[in-house]
Amino acid sequence: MTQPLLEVQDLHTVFSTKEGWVKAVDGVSFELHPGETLGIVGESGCGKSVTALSIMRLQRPGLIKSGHVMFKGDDLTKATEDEMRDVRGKEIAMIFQDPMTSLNPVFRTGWQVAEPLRLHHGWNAKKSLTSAINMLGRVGIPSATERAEDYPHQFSGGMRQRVMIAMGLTTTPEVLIADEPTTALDVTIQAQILDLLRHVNQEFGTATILITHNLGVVAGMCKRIIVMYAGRIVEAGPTADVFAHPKHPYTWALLRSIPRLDAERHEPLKPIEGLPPNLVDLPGGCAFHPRCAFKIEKCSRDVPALQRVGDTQLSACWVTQAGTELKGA
Amino acid sequence: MLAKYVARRFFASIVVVLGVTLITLVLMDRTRGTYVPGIDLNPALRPEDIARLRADLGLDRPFYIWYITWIWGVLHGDFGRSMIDGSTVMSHILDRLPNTLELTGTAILIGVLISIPVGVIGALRHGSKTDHTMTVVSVAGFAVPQFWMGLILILIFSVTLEQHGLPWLPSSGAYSAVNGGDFIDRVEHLILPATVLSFFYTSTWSRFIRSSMLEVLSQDYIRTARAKGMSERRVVYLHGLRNALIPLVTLIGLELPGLVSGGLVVEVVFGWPGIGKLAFERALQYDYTTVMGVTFFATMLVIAGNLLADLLYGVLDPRIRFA
Amino acid sequence: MSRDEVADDKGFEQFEKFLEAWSRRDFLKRAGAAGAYMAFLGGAVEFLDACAGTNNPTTSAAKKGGHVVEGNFSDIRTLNSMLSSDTASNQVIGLMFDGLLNYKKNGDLIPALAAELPKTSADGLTYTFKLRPNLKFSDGQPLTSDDVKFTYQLAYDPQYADVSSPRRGDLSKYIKSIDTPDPLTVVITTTQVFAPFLASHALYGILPKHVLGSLSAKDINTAPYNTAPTVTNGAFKFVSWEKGQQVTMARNDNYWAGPAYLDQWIYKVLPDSVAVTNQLKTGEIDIGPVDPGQFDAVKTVSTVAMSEFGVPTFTFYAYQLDPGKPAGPLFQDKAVRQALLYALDRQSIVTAVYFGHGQVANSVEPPISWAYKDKPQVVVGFDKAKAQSLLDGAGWTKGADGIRAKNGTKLKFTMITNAGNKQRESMLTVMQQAWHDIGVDATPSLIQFPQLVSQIVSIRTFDMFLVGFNWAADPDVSPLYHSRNAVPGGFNGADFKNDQADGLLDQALNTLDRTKRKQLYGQFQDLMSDLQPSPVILFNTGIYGVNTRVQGTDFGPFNQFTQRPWNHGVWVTDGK
Amino acid sequence: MPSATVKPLTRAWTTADPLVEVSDLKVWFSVSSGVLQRTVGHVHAVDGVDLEIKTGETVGLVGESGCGKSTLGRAVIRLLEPTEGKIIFKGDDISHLRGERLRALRRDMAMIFQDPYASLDPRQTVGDIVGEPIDVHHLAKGKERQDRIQELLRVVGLNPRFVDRYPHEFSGGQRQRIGIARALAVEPSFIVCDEPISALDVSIQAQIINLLERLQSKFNLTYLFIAHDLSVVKHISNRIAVMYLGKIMEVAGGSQLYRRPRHPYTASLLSAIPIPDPVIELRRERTILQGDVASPINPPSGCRFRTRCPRAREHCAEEVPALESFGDEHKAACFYPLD
Amino acid sequence: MIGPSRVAELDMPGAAIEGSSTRPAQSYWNESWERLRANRIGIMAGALIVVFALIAVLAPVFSAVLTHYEPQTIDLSKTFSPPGSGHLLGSDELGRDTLTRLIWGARVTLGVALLTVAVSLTVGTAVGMMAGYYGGWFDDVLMRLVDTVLAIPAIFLFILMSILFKPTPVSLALIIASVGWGQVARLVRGEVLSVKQRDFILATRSIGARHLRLMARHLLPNVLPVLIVAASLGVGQIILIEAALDFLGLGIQPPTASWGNMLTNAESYFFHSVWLVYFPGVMIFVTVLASNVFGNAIRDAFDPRLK
Repeated sequence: MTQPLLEVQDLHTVFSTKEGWVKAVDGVSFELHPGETLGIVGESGCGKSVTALSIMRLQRPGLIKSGHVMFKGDDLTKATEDEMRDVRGKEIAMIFQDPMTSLNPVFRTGWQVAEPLRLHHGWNAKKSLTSAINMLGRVGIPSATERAEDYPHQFSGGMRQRVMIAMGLTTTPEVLIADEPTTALDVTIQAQILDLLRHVNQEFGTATILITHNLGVVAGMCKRIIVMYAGRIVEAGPTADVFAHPKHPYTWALLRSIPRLDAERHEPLKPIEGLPPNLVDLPGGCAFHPRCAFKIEKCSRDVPALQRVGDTQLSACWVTQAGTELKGA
Repeated sequence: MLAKYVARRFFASIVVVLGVTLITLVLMDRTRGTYVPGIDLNPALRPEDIARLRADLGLDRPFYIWYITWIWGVLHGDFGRSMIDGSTVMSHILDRLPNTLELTGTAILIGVLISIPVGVIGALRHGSKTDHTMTVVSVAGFAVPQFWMGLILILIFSVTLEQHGLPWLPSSGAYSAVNGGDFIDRVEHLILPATVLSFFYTSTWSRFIRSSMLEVLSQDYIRTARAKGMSERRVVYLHGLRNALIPLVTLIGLELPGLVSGGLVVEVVFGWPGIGKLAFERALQYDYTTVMGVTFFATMLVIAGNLLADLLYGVLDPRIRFA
Repeated sequence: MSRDEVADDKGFEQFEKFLEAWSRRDFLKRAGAAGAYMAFLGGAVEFLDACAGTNNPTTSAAKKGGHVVEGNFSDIRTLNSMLSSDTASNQVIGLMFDGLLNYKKNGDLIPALAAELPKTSADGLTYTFKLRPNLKFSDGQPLTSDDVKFTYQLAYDPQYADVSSPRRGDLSKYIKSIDTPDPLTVVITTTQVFAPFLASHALYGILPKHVLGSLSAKDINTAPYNTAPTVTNGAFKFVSWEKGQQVTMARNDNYWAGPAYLDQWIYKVLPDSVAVTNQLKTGEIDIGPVDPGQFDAVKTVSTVAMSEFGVPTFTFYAYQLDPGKPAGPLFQDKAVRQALLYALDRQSIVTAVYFGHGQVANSVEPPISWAYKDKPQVVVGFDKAKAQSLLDGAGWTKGADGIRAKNGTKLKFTMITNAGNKQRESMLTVMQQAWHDIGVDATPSLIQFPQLVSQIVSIRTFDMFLVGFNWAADPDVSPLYHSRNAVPGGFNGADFKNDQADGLLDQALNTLDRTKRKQLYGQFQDLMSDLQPSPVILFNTGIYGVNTRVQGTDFGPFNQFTQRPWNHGVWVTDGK
Repeated sequence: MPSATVKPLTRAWTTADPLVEVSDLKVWFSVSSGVLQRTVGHVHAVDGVDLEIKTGETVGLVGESGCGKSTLGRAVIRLLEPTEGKIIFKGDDISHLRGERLRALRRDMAMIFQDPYASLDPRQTVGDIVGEPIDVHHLAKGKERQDRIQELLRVVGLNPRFVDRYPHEFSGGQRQRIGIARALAVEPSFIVCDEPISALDVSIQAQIINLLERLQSKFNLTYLFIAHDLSVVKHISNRIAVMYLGKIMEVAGGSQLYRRPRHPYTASLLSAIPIPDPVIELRRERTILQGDVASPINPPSGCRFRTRCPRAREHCAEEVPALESFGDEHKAACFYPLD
Repeated sequence: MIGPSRVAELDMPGAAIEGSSTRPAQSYWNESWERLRANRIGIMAGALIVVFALIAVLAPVFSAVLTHYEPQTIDLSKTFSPPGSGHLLGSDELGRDTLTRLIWGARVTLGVALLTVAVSLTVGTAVGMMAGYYGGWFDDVLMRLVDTVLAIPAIFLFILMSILFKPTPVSLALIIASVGWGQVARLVRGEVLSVKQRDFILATRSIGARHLRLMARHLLPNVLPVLIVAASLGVGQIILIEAALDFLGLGIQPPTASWGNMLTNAESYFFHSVWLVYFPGVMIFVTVLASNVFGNAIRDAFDPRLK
């Protein structure tokens, strides 16, 4: 294996609320290798976005309590704010869920796309704008020269997300973190953007972390995925293996609960009963155990660690770690 | 497109102008009783003289006739003559307007210059001691009656300082009676009234900017800006403030009529020869034409202010387009 | 000073009726104002000496140059002497225009543009004026009898009927013709013998015919000259009028009495009496009228000299005497009217409300007037017991609620005055309580001045009003007390109608001999002190603060704002 | 005035007839501008739609945002007044009902909304929300009303003790259940489900889908199920209508549509939907539509889809294709359909 | 359709979904109240206003028991008594007791403020609600009216109306409210327009609710927080407006005491009787401050985001 480009080690990010500390990210560790696309899957509030923001040290008002983010040998959690600024937008770029609100409405898109170049390369307005227009063209914005003069609101949602991607790519970063990049878009536009991301990954060799709640999206995009639940990684492994043989009851149940387009017959769905956990008041032991069909007594007592289960996968489940196969009606 | 928009707004505002001036006139006319503006009690005046004066002023006719006549004049650029002193209403307005603009303009400028940093700092450090202090000051700022603050300032900075042989500030008027009117002199006269007036603006606006800034700083594009790796200063003052100022512009635009009326109390306290004071004095003397002229003018300013706010909004916020 | 010598003759018994009690400041709420113009004094002369604030001109030390800033509350309205009717305008006009005659401070007439006091024909109908030779306007053009005639024509000649002059009523009534046999002679023929003619009408500032003569009557009303009189004949000439702020005047080198010492005289508009006090202290103004309430505050300032003097102004209240009006029946009985006055501790009012700057009135004539009768037939003092017994005697008995009633009618009424005049507001409050003590239910009510005016002169549905009145030098008081003025537009708003009073007033107006007149007015004062149709509470005083650097001012009862024959002699010790 | 219990049904209508028949329905919104608010154009939100919904079936309505599917849904239950066209409900023309008759109609149809946060009044308790239809139509009072509310809550899987709570205390899924309880409270026969699950967490969506299915079979409800997620629609619907820019492009049974789409738009829509199976995803051939949806204010001439259609030819711009039958209740509006 | 009996027979899996069921019901109002209670300064400000209001209501009791003076009692022999034995807070130019007049002045000043707020809110809410709810030409007409009212510089209108109507506390309140309602109407209309967008309004319509129900049960409660904040901040503003009108001579007329006219009246005596200036000034300042602080506290309580 190559040296990982980015290595997250036992990351803990907490938020202070009226009701106490919330462990939004609770001991997350993973690696990202050059050029790969890593999927992080989970429901809202599972900590996937906070993990991404923590890598960029943009988790405010949250607090990185412990852990390391090693990027090309440097620990980003120890970096000064100035050093972080050099990383952000230059080495690691990030795009967000809602392209409607993620672009500043009062500046021209070209100017905004060019901004990282001015910031990080010190280019002048003209040079950076030329480069930005070039990039806009490459992400599929027709007549980019003219459109660079437009304001964000004059673009459709899909086009805006392309602008966001262009903005992230201008400085040819080594890592692109895409936080739910297609959630706010229509399926046909989602397909366009996903296609673009694949293309970007190939053309620029940018390692990508794709954060999404949509299992279908990661299935088509990522070689490796991480499944998060309540601030922890519950399962990780090659996408094909995880989908074929989930080693965590949550992954297992999730796959069975969503309707599939290719389902031949109408079968009732198998929902995951219960509610997603309240992060302020997590159940003891495995956070998933109140909803788990396989739970054993130990699950409500001890928190399972993420361990290798099977050849390629990691799972944090007492049941599968004990060798039990996940099967059900 | 823009011209068309402005034109349409203008026509829509005619109703408002007519309404406002009519209300003004009715109020004055209902109160006046038999009193004829411009004449003091003077036993030398015979009833027929008074009747002639009334006729000259058009007061023998029902107010709606008077109103139509007045509107007709206004349409021809003639605002009539003051019922009190016979000079043209326009000359009164033009005489007073520069003073009013000087005072309120300065106050607004000071208000903007102080309230923006104060508001921004409050937002950036919200919850901090600095924020609390500034909040207390600004909340206290509009708890003080303006006239009261004016009087206290006069007592401290004019009378008391003078009596101790210290440099002091003039307490009334827009410039010195003798050889006044040069820049330094005008500034000296401006300090006290502008302080009172801007204190009010600063208090209001700094609160406003603070909340507007807080709102903006929670927006997604601020996160984007940070993710681009720009300094916090650039994030706040370029990406944040630019957006936070948009509503402020509206607020200031809406304050534009305050250019005329907002300073009324301050003008009275400091004997500042401005429009507000003029309107106040003339209203008490039933100088119909002058009051109507000022009201008309002030209403136009309200409308212009609203329009300007909208237009500026359009300039500052590219999402707004006029159609 | 030459002027004082001239003024020394026995002046005419000239009368001016001058009714500016509700001067313009009353409109402006900022009211300390109101006190300042209407004021009275008892023993004016003593006061003047005692105060020593005024500085008699000492020619030897007089320096040329410098300026004086005079502060006041109202802006001017016009600078055309024939159009002006308000005190502020008249005051500024007085600085820039002389008339044929002027007042001494005791009200006696002295010649101004006229070389001497006019000759009166035997029938008392014709006045012949001789002008001083070589009179010039500020632009160097000669001032002749033509200019005088033109000035008066504006207010009496039918050809100028469209000129909105407040003098038209009197002048067109009394002037028959004006002839100018030569450039220095003006002959005014009147229609009837009218004692106050000269005092009232010989003082108007003379306007330049060569500037205004070509204008039509209507154009004169709106001539630019009215707001910027380019050509003047007084001690000062016009420089600028910054509306709402100040009028600036400069020395007129062509002035008949010689150029003034000062370079500039500035009339500055101030917000209120507190501002006058403050600015006298800071020296921002040199001269200003001081509110009685501010007297002590100014007195302690070493740079300000105070001058206080009696003025022909009184404050009175009037009963509704028209029996047809709601409150009319209450006051028909003289006993009620007297009783109410007996119940007022007027000395306390003078002391507390006017801070001692005033004098309790026993008469309807001002004490500074030659016609004043110190002890009229009835002197009403503060006597609560008498008030009670008078009311008891008149059949007004106290009910269970403590309010007196007679035949089921309660002695209950509303007192109105204009809002914004602090002393009057306080006085109503004091009256309310004093009368409440004797079982009378009086409610104060403050209304805006124009509404008060309407009430007094035309609507007249009031129960009782309180207001001030300002008289001229002449003792004629018929505007308030003659039944002919109890008509719409007339000032006898109380509807006081008494044949005896009418007779005395008419007789006095047609009598030129001062001794006889004085006797008639004495009888009138006796009559009024008994009838008390509208009791006078007190006479006010005028108070001026003058910076000690300013010399040569000489304020007095009749040289207060408009007529100041000493204007050109004012100088400043520091020459600034 | 018909009382709440007397339905405005007069003609003979049986459950064998279509419950809802929509013909040539148009709903336009005027676009006004300026202070004088002059109409400068129209949004052709729904622009000539024919649709039939049989009693007891679920018709799925899919399309991208802005295609008019929500507008159509709201017009069908008369929350909007149609600009043109007819809506027949249980044999009665309800296109232009007003006043009390419309109010009476509300007892027979209901709606479930997308956003479980915005669709519940934050100032009301659950009991108020669910009880409101009962109050509005005077269905019950006092104790009976309380019982009814509690039963409704139980029906949708909520603890009846929650009646005194406020919506913000619930999770998205629970809130959606409250919304469903409210819809059931009027005892409707027809419910428009407007994207009822798209705002919910993935693990919760299935709960709601199952609940809706269960309720349908228990109460013999008829659904118009609006969603942008074709896989969900396919799962729950008997038939699916695909909308694009105010028009229906294709109607067919779920598997029919998946296996053999006729309209190019349907085909590309299907291909755009990711399937949670990496094996299939790797093998899939994708037709990626270029560009964005055109403006509904000035929709393209002829076939609305032609601007993005890979098969478009000149003729498509000239004439509007009508829905044509491809047998077995399969209809598509295309001049050059797929085989 | 679904009768109760049929509901009962349905047995739903998953019916056991529960939250942490021991918590008491938390309404929006309760939560806001909790947040407000946590704001000690805000609560103190609110309490201060309540105390002043109580003093105002009980003015006759206070003047009888505490000060032993009537507000109108004149004693010309004891003018300008400094604070101390005879007069707790001194006496004024007519020898009236300052404390008594302050207490009675509270009645007028707070009364005017509260009445103004009440009238403005009632009229403004009605107009704004109807304009926002019904929309269309109805909205146009009403809002044009509001525009007109708001286009007259308020102070001019106050001046003109104060000249027209003799300013008694009630008429003064109506005068100030004549402009205040316009602002409220705009505010309410804006809120209604935004609330109207939300799906629960559509949801309520979909069950056949009438207009009145929508407005009273749904729009009003959702607009209420804004109104409460406006009311609280309004009290302070109106006290200031009233004081300014007093200063211009167009407010409450003497001898009726209001804090504003006591302050204005005292202006002339600054040099020798500073307490006359001091006390009404402090009362105005403290009350307006309390009203602003309380208003802000309520706003923060309702909308903690912006704190």
